[in-house]
Amino acid sequence: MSRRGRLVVFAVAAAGLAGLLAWGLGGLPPLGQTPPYGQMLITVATMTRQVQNAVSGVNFDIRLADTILEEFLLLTAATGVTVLLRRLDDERERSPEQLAAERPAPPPVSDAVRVWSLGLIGPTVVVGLSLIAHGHLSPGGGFQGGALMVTAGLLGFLAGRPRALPWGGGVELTEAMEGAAGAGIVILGLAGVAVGGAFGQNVLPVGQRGALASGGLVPLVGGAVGVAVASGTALVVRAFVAEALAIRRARQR
Amino acid sequence: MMSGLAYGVAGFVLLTGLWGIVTSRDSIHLVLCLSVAQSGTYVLLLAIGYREGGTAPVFQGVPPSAPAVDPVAQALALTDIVVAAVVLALLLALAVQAHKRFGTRDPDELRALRG
Amino acid sequence: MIAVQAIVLLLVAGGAVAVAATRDPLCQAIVAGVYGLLLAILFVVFQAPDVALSQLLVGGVLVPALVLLALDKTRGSGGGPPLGRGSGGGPPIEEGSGGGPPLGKGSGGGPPIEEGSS
Amino acid sequence: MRILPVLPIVLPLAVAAVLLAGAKIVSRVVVDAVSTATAAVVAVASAALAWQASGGTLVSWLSGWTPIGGTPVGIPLVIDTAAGALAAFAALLVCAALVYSWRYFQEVEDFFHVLMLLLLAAMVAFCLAGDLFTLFVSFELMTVAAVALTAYHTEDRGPLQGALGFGVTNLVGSFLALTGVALLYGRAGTLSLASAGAALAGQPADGLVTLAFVLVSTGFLVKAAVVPFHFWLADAHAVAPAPVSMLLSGIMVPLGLYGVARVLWVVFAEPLAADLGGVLVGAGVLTALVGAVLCPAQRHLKRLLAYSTIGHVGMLLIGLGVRSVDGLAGLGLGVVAHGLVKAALFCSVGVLLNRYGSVSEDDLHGRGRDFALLGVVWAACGLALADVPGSGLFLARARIEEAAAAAGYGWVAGVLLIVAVLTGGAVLRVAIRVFLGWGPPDAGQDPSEEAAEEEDPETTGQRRVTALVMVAPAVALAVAGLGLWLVPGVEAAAHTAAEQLHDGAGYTEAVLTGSSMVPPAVSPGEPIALSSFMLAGLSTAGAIGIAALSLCWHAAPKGLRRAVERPGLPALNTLRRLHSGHVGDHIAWLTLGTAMFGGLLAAAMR
Repeated sequence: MSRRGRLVVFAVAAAGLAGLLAWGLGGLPPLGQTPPYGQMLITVATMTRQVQNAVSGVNFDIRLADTILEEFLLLTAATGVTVLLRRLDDERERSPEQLAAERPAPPPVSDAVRVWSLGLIGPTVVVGLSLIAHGHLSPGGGFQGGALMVTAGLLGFLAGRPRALPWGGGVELTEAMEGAAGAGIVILGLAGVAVGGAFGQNVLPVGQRGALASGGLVPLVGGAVGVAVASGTALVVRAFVAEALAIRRARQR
Repeated sequence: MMSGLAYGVAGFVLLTGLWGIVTSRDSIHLVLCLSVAQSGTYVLLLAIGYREGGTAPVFQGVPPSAPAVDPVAQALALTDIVVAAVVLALLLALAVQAHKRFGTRDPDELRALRG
Repeated sequence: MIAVQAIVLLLVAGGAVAVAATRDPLCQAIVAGVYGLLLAILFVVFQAPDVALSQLLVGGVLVPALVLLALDKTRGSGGGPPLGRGSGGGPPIEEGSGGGPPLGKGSGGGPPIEEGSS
Repeated sequence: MRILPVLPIVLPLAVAAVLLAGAKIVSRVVVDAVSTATAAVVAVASAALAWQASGGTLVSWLSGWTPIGGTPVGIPLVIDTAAGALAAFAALLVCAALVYSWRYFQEVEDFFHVLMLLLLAAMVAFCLAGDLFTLFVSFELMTVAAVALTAYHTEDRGPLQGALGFGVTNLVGSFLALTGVALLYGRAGTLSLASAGAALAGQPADGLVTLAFVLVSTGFLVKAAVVPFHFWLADAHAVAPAPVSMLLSGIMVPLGLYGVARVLWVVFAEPLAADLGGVLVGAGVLTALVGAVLCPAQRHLKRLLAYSTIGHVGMLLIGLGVRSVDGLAGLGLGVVAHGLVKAALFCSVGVLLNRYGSVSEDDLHGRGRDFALLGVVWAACGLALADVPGSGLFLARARIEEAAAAAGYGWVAGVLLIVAVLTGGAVLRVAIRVFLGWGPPDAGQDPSEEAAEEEDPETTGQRRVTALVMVAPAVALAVAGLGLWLVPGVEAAAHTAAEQLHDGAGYTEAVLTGSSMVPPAVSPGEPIALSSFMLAGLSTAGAIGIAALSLCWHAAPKGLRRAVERPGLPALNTLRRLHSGHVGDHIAWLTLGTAMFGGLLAAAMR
């Protein structure tokens, strides 16, 4: 279709869909009333499982299956991005040294950026670890903590420290961590089967709500998710910067 | 009134993302429009789970019996956000590789397949 | 509270239009970062701190960073022959000439990636 | 055995994770063996589940959260015969594809196996999930794994464009589906399929329920490539590596229909009982015709097969649209028979590509003369697609026809005949031209449009030696597809599966109260009517005729050719031009299709 034809088709379609959406969304209960399922899960998460953060209780225990699939979605994408951005034979003909010689040198990183970035890495990592560890107690958890760890890696990259992102043998190590975290979540789930229960069933004492060791498996699943998110995202970012990193290292040599 | 606004914004964001995709002239722009379309679903989920006068579903110093917004809708939105990031990364990689092979990011110029 | 919610909702709607309507991907990456932050604010207003935190990291940091990296890898369109098979059999040149100014600091918080392109 | 219900999902996930972590340190043989064995175990476990479920639906509550006071807390896996059998079939095809890839990619990286196992886990999870959001997440996992596999050959252009269109279209579909899920959550206040169905029962459908159904099923119908959501399919299936195309066409596309069937009967059966009208049948007829007409117009073999898949999806959707147990039984048989035959065909295309370095019918003309075995496979599959009496697809078509006639759509028999004649004829034409070398070497229809594609042989070196493990799956799949009817009990099993899939109330009962009913004893299927045999004979003869006609068309009288081509070719070319491979077009059509689907349902409710 021509650009115009496409727009005309879409305009007609979007008008129709907008009408349908108005018709359907109008049937929702007014804003401010919540579905009863959520209220029930608050009770289940906080009373039965002694998890202070009900969202973590839902994600890492009651609806664990969704989270497992989602972690493997991340693993799939990390694998997929690695496959898509791998260097192919026709690109390997020229070494990073050649490429470095051909290209203009990058502008130098200013000292202010360097210092600030390096200075922020430490606190970022600490906060990330803390988010992972306290996911069952306060807002945060494996997702947020894992993503924050990768942000620390990006800061290091910004400061001209490419080793903040996985490199060389570190890539395989990160892949191993990603695989181990994925397998770890499945093993945590299988613990329930081992004691004669269902997959994902809690096998640990739930403790007292608010304590660090509470919520049964929830903190452990959160930790595994944190490792999976951090290593998976790091692999994705690394795939995007691999070439630039190779050239930068060649230049430094 | 507020209901209409919240649900309406969710639908509007979804359609806006679709409009961006349809009219896009750049595959990276297109991928970002896709994530805009997806963000409509977060807004809808959180609007459905919102409770008037409720606290966040984190019971730090708040008794669990206190009225709170829906943790399930939030858990779903959280998963949805991770899905969105994952999908964005994969499609960006495709766009980068397609640029390498076609020499352009314009979808109008991707002409390997037709008929 | 209601007024705040309404304002943020309208800002999000406007932000979505801005992201879709910004045709230059470099500007769009920055607008998308802002839109990500607006969504995070919306989630705070809707009492969803967990979601807001992830949105802050994903929408405000990871997405713009990935887009900037992707842009960096695809700069200089038209600068050289594409690598695709059947494109005339020239040597696989990675086009590194044309592209805009190098992405450096100040271009929206992206990492200062070097090298012309590819 | 409490592990059994989760085993088909978590085993491939765990093996994929371990392979990602440690595949670099073991040899390729080990990776091949482990992943193939995993798929085989999943197939056996799923089949065992299906067998158990034929005595009553199995429900397994993950994390041990059983319902409290009849309200679901956690996520159930719900296994009835249809779910288990589809999962087993998916695993079987993955197993065949993995055996085939032992020798297919010479320099395959372990990532291929990881992605294949993740795709398998996603498909199985999609079959077994009893929760709306879990359906969505497994649907996304399926899409992401399949997109990455489609683009596996990143050095070619086609795979990148095909994967981009595939990814964007399917993801937009899944966002629409998620919007529908959110609407249901807002109305029914639950995410489990069973209790959502219970909550919606007893009220007439209003705007919200109708829109929720439209959005959720649009998401699934995009995966199923129903017109006008189908534009991505031919591009993706034509460029994916052959073992991946086997799965995409063989099982992933029909899974979209399974998703629609599941939500239709469990969640929306009551509110939408009367209103669905002919919308689904109409969409099925349109899909069948578009696929059937475009199939013979192709010269790129994988693209030809992809359009034939669209044609057959149309047939299967008709079986779903008549909304009877018999129609569903025909649908189930059709999914298996079509999946086997199509996988065999994609497998053979891969062998051709490996041996002769091309997948263009014109390039391959006459070059297959020294490979009679593959020619026989190809011809047999062509006959199977033409519904030769006694084949699996014949049985499926006969049952769908009967069900359609019972629902007042007797005329769809004509549509199904067209599908069989055109798709079977196209495949037979290829068999004759490639393996016998008859007919003119260049069929001469607009070669310009096809020439753009080149493809990598995917293997290098020793061309002429075709490994046995590459041909064996093709032969086995073709034999299975043709002989499906002869398998004792297959019809009874299909009926049990259809009965359970159709019994939404029984599903809800099993999930919410834990008491699963034994499905009624299946009446031994009525013998297939003589008229069906005659129709099948007609379609087989027609397919052979079409193949013959296209071979000697160049020698036909000029007047006749002009009389046919003058009105025919421009129409065909217009239809082909609509398939522009442009992502923006895909999404514009998708939006239009959604709006029309909703508009038609709204109109039917008046």
